Amino acid sequence: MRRAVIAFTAFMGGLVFLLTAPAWADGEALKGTLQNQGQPVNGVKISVVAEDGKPVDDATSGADGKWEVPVPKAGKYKVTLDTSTLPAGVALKFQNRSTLDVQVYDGSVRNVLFALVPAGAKGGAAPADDGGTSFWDRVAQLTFEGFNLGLIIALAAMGLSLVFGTTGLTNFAHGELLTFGAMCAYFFNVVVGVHLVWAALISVVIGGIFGYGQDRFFWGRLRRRGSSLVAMMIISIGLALFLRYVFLFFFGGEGAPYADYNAQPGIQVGPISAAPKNFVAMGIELLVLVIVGLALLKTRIGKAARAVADNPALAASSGINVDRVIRIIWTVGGAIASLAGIMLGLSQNVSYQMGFQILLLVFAGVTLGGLGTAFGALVGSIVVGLFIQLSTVVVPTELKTVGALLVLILVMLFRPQGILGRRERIG
Amino acid sequence: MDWNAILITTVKASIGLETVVYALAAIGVNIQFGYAGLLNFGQAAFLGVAAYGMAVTVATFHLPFWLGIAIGLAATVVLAFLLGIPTLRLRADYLAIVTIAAAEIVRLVFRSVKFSSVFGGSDGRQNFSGDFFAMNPYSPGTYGIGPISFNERVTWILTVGWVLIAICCGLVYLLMKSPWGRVLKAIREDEDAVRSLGKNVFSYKMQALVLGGLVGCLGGFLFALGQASVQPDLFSTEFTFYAYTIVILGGAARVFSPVVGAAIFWVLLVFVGNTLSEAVSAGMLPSLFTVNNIGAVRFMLVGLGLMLLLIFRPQGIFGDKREIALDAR
Amino acid sequence: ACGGGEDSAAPSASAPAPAASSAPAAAQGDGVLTIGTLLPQTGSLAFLGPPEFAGVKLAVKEINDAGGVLGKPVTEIDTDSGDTSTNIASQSVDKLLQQKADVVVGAASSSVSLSVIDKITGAGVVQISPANTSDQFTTYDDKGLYFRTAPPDVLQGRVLGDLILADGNDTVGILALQDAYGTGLADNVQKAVEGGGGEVVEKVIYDPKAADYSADVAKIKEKNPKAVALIGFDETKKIVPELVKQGLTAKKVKYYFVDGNLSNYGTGKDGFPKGTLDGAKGTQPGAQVSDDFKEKLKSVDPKLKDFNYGPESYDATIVTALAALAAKSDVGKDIAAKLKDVSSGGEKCKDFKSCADMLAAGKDIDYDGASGPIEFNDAGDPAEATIGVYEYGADNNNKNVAFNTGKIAG
Amino acid sequence: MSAAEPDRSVTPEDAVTPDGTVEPEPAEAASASSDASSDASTDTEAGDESVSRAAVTDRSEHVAGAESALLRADELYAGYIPGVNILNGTDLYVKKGELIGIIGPNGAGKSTLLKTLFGLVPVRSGSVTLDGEDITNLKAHALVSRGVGYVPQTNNVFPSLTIEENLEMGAFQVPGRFKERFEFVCEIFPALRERRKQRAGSLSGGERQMVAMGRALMTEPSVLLLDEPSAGLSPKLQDLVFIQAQQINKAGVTVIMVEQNARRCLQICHRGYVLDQGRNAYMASGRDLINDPKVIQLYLGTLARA
Amino acid sequence: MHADSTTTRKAAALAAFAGLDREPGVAKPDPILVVDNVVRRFGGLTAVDVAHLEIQRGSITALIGPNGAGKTTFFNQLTGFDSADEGSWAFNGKQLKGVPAHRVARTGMVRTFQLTKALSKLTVMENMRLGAQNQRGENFFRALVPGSWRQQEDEITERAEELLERFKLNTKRDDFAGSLSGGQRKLLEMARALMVGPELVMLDEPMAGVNPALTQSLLAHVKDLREEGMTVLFVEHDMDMVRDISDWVVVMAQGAVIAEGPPDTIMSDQRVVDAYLGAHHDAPMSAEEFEEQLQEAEAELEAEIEEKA
Ligand SMILES: Nc1ncnc2c1ncn2[C@@H]1O[C@H](COP(=O)(O)OP(=O)(O)OP(=O)(O)O)[C@@H](O)[C@H]1O
Ligand SMILES: Nc1ncnc2c1ncn2[C@@H]1O[C@H](COP(=O)(O)OP(=O)(O)OP(=O)(O)O)[C@@H](O)[C@H]1O
Ligand SMILES: [Mg+2]
Ligand SMILES: [Mg+2]
Repeated sequence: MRRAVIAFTAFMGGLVFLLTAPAWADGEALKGTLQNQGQPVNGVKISVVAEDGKPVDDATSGADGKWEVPVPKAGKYKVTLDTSTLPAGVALKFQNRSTLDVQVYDGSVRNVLFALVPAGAKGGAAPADDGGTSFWDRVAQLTFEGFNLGLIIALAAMGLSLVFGTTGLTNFAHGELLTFGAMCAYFFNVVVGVHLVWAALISVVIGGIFGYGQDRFFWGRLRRRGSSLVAMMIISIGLALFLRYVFLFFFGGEGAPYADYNAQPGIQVGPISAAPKNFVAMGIELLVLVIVGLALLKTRIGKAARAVADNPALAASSGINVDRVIRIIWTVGGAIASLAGIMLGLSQNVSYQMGFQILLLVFAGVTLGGLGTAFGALVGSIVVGLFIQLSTVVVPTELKTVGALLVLILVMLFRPQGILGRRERIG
Repeated sequence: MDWNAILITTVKASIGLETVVYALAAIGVNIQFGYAGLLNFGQAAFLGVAAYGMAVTVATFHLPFWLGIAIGLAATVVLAFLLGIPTLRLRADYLAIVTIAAAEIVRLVFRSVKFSSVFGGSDGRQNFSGDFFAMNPYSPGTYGIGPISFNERVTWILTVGWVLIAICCGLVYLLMKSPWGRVLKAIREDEDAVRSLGKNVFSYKMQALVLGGLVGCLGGFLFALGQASVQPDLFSTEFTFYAYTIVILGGAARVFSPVVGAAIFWVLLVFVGNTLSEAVSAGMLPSLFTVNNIGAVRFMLVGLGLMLLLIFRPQGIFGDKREIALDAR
Repeated sequence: ACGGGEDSAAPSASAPAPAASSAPAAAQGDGVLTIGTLLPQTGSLAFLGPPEFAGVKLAVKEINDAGGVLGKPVTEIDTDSGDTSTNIASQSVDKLLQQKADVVVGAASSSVSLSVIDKITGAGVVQISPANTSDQFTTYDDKGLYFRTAPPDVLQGRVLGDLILADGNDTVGILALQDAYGTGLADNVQKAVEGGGGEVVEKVIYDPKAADYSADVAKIKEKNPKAVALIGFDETKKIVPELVKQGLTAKKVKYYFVDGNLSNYGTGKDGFPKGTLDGAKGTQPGAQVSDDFKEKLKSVDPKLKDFNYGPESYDATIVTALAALAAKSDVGKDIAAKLKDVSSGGEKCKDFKSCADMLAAGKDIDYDGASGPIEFNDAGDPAEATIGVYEYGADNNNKNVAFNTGKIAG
Repeated sequence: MSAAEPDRSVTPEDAVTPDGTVEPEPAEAASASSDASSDASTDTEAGDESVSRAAVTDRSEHVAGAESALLRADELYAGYIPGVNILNGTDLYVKKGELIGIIGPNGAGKSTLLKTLFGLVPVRSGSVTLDGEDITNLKAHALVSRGVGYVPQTNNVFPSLTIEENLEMGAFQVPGRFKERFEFVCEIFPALRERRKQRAGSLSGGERQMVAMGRALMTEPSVLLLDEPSAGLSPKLQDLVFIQAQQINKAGVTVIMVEQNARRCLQICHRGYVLDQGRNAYMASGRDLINDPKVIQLYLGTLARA
Repeated sequence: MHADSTTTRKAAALAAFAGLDREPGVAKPDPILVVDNVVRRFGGLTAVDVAHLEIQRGSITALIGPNGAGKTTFFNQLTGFDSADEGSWAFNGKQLKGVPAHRVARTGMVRTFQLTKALSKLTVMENMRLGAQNQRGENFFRALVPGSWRQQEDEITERAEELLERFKLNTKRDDFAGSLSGGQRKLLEMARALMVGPELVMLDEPMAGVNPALTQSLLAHVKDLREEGMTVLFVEHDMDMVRDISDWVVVMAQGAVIAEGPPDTIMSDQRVVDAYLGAHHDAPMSAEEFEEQLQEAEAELEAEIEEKA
C-alpha cells in the first residue's frame, strides 16, 4: 500500500511537471526534479559545466524539488550534484554517479535524474526489500510457467499424436485446428457475446465436428483413394496454408483477446504469481490429458485405435470398423485441438498464426515423448515447456526456444526412441 | 486487367531467381528424401549457413569473396556432420523433428541480438555481392526474348543459377543410375536389409546428407547474391516445407522433378497473386475483397492449388503410380 | 549506363534516362506517375497493412482530385510484401517493375526492404518506405533512390528516455521486440535513460514468435524496475496481461509504449479491463493525427481501427508526387533528385493541392505532412521529426499531452 | 565362376531323392508352372494341356458343386496395380462344414484370393456370395460380424499391442466372451498365457503365428480363412494347428486353408484346390490330389514323402 | 570331375562329423565360427544363453528348436544387429563382438531375415544387384564415371540372372520387390544373400512358406553351395528338409543349446522330441499314421471336454 502511494505521488509529480512545462522547444536547458521516496528534496545544489570546462551555471532545487539550468547551446555538459548539500537522511542511490555527462540537443530541454534514497539503503539495482524477487523465486515461477505452457503443448500434441498414431498422417495442418478452435470461441465469446466458458464448450463441440468433417469429407476420401502418406503430408501443408489464410481473411492480422479473463490480475501463491485462470486451465488440461490417455490404454475403442494404428487391414479383419475408429479419433482429436487452441488463446490471445507458431513445439513434444505412446505426448510436452522457460535462466530469452530444441536433440541422442518410446525388434 | 503484365511476370517467375533457389534446395531434398529416404526438414538451415557463411566472411570480416564461398561450403559440410552424426541413427520421423529443431536453432541464432555483431540480427548482412557482380560478363543492358528479358545483373545470376541446376541434375542423374544410387534407394526401403548385405549405411546416409546439403547451399549462395542481402527469416521452416512440396509436386526420386516442381510452385504463386491484385484494382471482384485481404486470398488459392495437384496426381508430375500403390496403407 | 553493379555512384547525369537503360520494364518517362505499393497483406506485419494502404489510397485520391501529376492521373498498383519468410516481396517487385512503377511505397519491414532494395533501386525506381526505421538504410548504397518518411529510432528513443527520466524513474526495464525496430529503439532509449542518470536494470529482447512471454516478464520482475518500456508491435497485447499476472501492474510500475504499440486498447470486448493501462505513457513520431485525417482515412477504408503508419504512407505518396511535379518528370531519378527540395527550405504548404499550385506558380515549397514536418536529408532519411507524447487513462485509450519536434542528427 | 554354375549340370545328388525316385529337372518344372495359364503358348507340353483341361472341366464342376455352397466365388478378377490382374477368373466354393485346402506355387494368388474373399482387395469382376447373400466388396469388418474370420499370411499381429490386447482385438465384436475364449486359446497355445503382457512386436516368428491364429479363434466364426497358419511353427505346433483346424471343422466351422505344407493340408481337407497364375488348375478331393502324379511333380515335390 | 568333388565335399563333411561327441558345444575339427558364452536378456527373459558352439567349415548345419527358443535372437547377436549382453564369438578367428552389422557381412558372414526385408521400391533385379560386394560403382566418385563400373555391373547382372532363374523369380525380374507374394519374398531374400558370395550363410527359416516343389529344387542348390566350399547354417522347422540336407543339427531350447548331432540321431533324442518335434519324430508320417494320430488327439480332446462338462 505504501508503495502504491509513493508510485502515485511520483506519477502525479511527473504529471504536474509535464503540464506546467509543456514546451521543450523554448531553448536548450537542463532540468530535473529531486525526490526522495516521492517527497521533493529542496536546497540541493546542482552545477553545470560545459564540455570545455567552463562553468555554465548553478541551481538549487526548490520546494517542489525542481531545478533548471539554461544552457547556451546544444552540446555536452557535465552536471554535478553537490552531495554535501543533501539533507540529512538522504543519499544518492548510485553513489558513483554524482556527476553526469549529458548531451543536450538542438532546441530541447534535457531532463537529468539524480536518484535519491534514504541514507543507509545503499544503491543496489534491486534492493530485495523493495519488492524485487530473488533468483529462486524466478526459478519457481519459471517452473510453474513451464508446466503451464507444457500442458497446453501437451493438449495440442495429444490431438496430433492421436491422428498420427491411427492414420500415420503427419498433419502439418494441426496447428490450424488449434487456431480454428480458438477463433470459434472468439466468435461466440466476443462477437455473439456468450461467456467464455460456454463459448469454449460450444467450440470444443464444433472442433470435434470439424475434425469429424475433415475425415469424413477429406482425409477419409484420400485414404480410400490410396493416397500415399507422403502425398497426404504435403496435402496437409497445402491445407494448412489454405486454412491459415482463411483465418487471416476473416479475422485480420491482429491478435485479440477474449472478452473474459483478459489481463486477469495475478495472485501470489508462495513464490509464484499466477492468474486464477491459469490454475483452472491447467486443471482442465491435465484432466483431459489423463482421461484421454487412460481411455487409449484401457478402453475397447482406445485399444482399437492403437490396433488400427498398427495395422489397419488386420484391424478390419478382427471386426473393427476402421473407418469408424479413425473418424472417432479425428473427432476427439479435433475437439482436443480446439480446447488446446482455446487454452492457448486464453493465455496468449487469438491470432491467425497462433497454431502455426506453436506447431514446432508440439511436434517436439510428441517426438520427445516417443511417437505412438499414450502418455508420451504429455511427458514430452512438459519437458519442452519446462526447458523453454527454465533455459532463460542461462540464455537470453530471445533464445529460449533454442534451449528447448537443443534439449530435444540431446535427448534423442541418448534415447533415440523418445522418452517413453520402445525400441523395435529387428529380424 | 493487365493480362500482358500478368503473363510476362508469370513466365519470368518460372525461370526467375526464386525458382532457381527453390529448385536447388529441392534437388538437395530430393537426394536426401526422395532417394535416400532421409526426412531432413532442416534444408533451410543448409541454405542459411551457406549464405551466411559467405555474407559474414565478406561483409563482417571483409575477406575475399571466394574465401566466403569456401567458408559457406565448409559451413554446410560442418552442419551436415553436426546434424548427421547424432541423428542419422534415428528413425525417419525422429530425424525430421530433430532437423527442424536444428534449423530453427540456426535461424534463431542468426537472428539473435546476442550475436548481431556477427550476423547482423534480424536485418542480416548486406554489401557482399560486389565481387560477384564484378565478374559479370554481360555488359549493362537487357537480355532476353521480347518482353521476357532481364537486366544484366539478373541475367548473370540466372545464368549461373541455371548452369548450376544443369550440373546438379546431371550429377543426380549419373549418381542415381549408378550402384551408389542403388544403395541409397535401398536404404530408403530398409536399412537393416542393406546392412545385412555389407553396406555401410551410415556412411551412405551421410554422403546423401552432405551432397543434398551442398546442392542446397548453392541455392543459398544464389539467394544471397541475387538479393544482395541475407536475412535470417528467409531460412525459416516454411522454406523447407515448400521445398518438400516442390519435390512431391514433381514426383519424388525423379531427376527433373525439383526443377519442374519449383517452376510450377512459383508460377502458381505469381499467377494467382498478380491476377488477383489486378482483378481487385480493376474492381472485378465483390467488395468483400479488398487490397488488404487479397494477399490472404492468394495464399488460400495457392494452398488449394497444391492440395488439388496432389489429390489428383498423388505421384507428382513425373512419379510412377505403381510406386505409390506400394506405400498406401 | 546506370544500375550497373556496384559502381554505385551511378553517373547521375540525370538526363532523361535512356529508355531501356536498366530494367527493361521500367520504361520510364511514359508521362504517367505510377505508384506501386509493397505493403504487408500477409505475414507477421499483416496487421500494419490496412492503414498503410489506406494512406496511399487517400493520397492518390487527393492527387487525382487535384488534377493528377503532369496532367495525367496517378495510377496505383498494390502488391503484397509478405514477410521475409514467404519470399514474395521480390515477385511483387517484379510485377511492379513490369508495370512500369516509378515509385515503390514500401516495405513496412526493414528486412523486407533490404531484400528488395537492390532490385528496386537497380531499376532506377524510387523506393520510399513509410515504416522502415533500421539505421542500415542511412548508409546503404541505394544510388540515391531510397527514402523514408518514418524517422529513424534516434529521436523517438531520445524523447522516450527523457520522458521516463522526467517522470522520476531511476530504474527501467525494457522489453523489446527482436528485430531492427525493437532493438534499435531499445538501444536509443537505453542511451537516453543512462545518459540522464537513470539505469536500465534489465533489457529483455523477446522473440516475436515465442509461444509465451512469461519468462521474459519474470526476468524483468526479478529486477523490480520502476518503469517498463514496451517496445514492439502486436505482442504487447500478450505482454501486458503477463505483466499484470506477475504483479507488475500499471499501479506498481509505469508502462511506456512506443509507436508500434501505441493504440487505443479500450475496455470493450477485446480490450483490457478498466484501468489496466491507467497512467501509462507513450511516444509516437508524427504530428497529432487529426480526427479529420482519421476520418478521411476511414472514408477510404471504413474498417480501419488503428492508424499506425497511415499518415507516413500518405506523406510518402504526396511528397513523391510533388517531387515529380517539381521535376516535371515521372522518371525515378528525377523524382529522387527533387524529393529533398520539395520537403525542405521554402514556403510551407500542407496538402497536395496547395503545394501543387505553388509549384505551378514557380515557388520553392516545403511540404509539411500529416505525419510531421517531412524533411529529407542527403541520405533520404527525415532530418526532422515531431514526436508526440501520449498518456493513457483508465479507459485504456491514449491522449496526446505534448509534442516535441527536433532534429534527428546530433 | 558364378555361384549358380553347378545348376546347369544335374548332379547325382540333385536328381536322386533319398528314396531313389528321380525328381523333375528344375527347369522343366519352371516352364510347366509358368506356362500353365498362358494360352498363347506354342509349347504343347503335356502339363499345359492337362492344366487347361482341368480348368475347363472345373468350371462346370464348380457350377454343379457350388449350388448349395455356403461361400462361393465366381470368376473372380482382382489385383493390386491397375491393369494387372492377379486373379484371373478364379472359382471357388465351399459347402457348410467343409474343410478346403488351397495350394499352389508362390505368387499364384492364393493369399490374394483369400484377401479378395474377405474384402481386403477390391473385386474387379465376378462375385462372392455368402449363404446366398452377395458380399462382393463388402468391408472386412462387416464380414466379421457375419461370422467370417481371417488369419493373414504376413503382418498378422498388432506389434505395439500386448498379446492379451491382440487377442482382445480378436474378440472385438463380442467383448463379453473375451475371458472364456482367452482361456480356450491359451489352452491351445500355453506359451501365450505366460507372455500375455509382452508386446507382440517383440515376439519370435512362431510366437507371432500363434498370436495370429489365436486372434482368429477368439470369435467363433462360422467360416474361417487361414493363410499358411503353420508357417514358422515348430513341428509339434504344426501338428497342433492341423489337428486344431480339423477339430474346429468338426465342430461345424467351415474352413478354407492356404498351405505350403501341402501334403499335410491335403491329408486333412475334404477338397483341395490347386491355384496357378490366378486360376484354378485342379480341384479334387484331398486324397486324389496327393496322389496325382502331375500335382506331385508340379506342386508337392517328393521330399516329404519318404 | 564335378561329381567327384561333390562326393568328396559331402564325404568330407560327414567324415568331419564322424566320431564326434553328441554333447552340446562339442569341438569341431575345423570350425569357421566359434561362439562362447553369448547371453542376451530382455528384461527378465533370457532369450539367448549359449555356452559354447562351433560350426564346422564346409558343412550344412541346421539350427532347430521350439518357437521362441532364441534362434533368431542368436542370429541377431552373431551378425551385429543386436548387441549381446555378454560373450564373444569369432568368425575365421576374427573376433566379431561389437563389430557393426555391415562389417560382419563383409567378413563373409551373411544372414537372411525370418520376417523378410524386401526393398519394396527397387525391382527384383536391383535387389539382387545390391547384394554383390566390392562394387566399384558404389564409391561416390567412381559412380560418376559409368565406364568404371559398367563391366562389373554386367557381370553382376549375369550372376543375378542365373540365381533368379534358380529361384523361379526370373519372370518377376523387373517388378518391384514390394509386389512379391510372401513366398517369393523369402526366395528373394535368400537369393540376395547369396549374391554377397559369403563364406558362411545364415538362413533364418528360408523355406517357410515356399512351395514344396520349389523347396526341393532349392535344396539342391543349397547342396551345391556346400560343394563350392560355402558353409551353411540355417534355422528351419521343416524336418524333412533338415533331414534331407543337413550334415549336423544343433538344437536350442530356452536360449541354450541342448543337443547336437547328426540329423537322424538328433531326431530320436528324447529331449528333442519332447521339446520340439512332438508326435512324428522318428519317421515322416504316412497319411494313415497321420489320420490315426488325429483321431487319437481328437479322442483325447473330446474326452477332456467331456470331463470338463
Ligand atoms: N526385443 C525383444 N523384447 C522382448 N522379448 C524379445 C525380444 N526379442 C525377442 N524376444 C523374446 O525372445 C525369445 C526368443 O526369440 P527368437 O525370435 O530368437 O525366437 P526363435 O527361436 O527365432 O523363434 P521362432 O522359431 O518362432 O522364430 C522369444 O520368446 C521372444 O519373445
Ligand atoms: N501389394 C501388392 N501389390 C502388387 N502386387 C502384389 C501385391 N501383393 C501380391 N502381389 C502380386 O500378386 C501375385 C500373387 O500374390 P499372392 O500373395 O496372392 O501369392 P500367393 O499365392 O499367396 O504366394 P505365396 O505362396 O508365396 O504366399 C504375386 O505375383 C505378387 O507379385
Ligand atoms: Mg501367400
Ligand atoms: Mg525366429
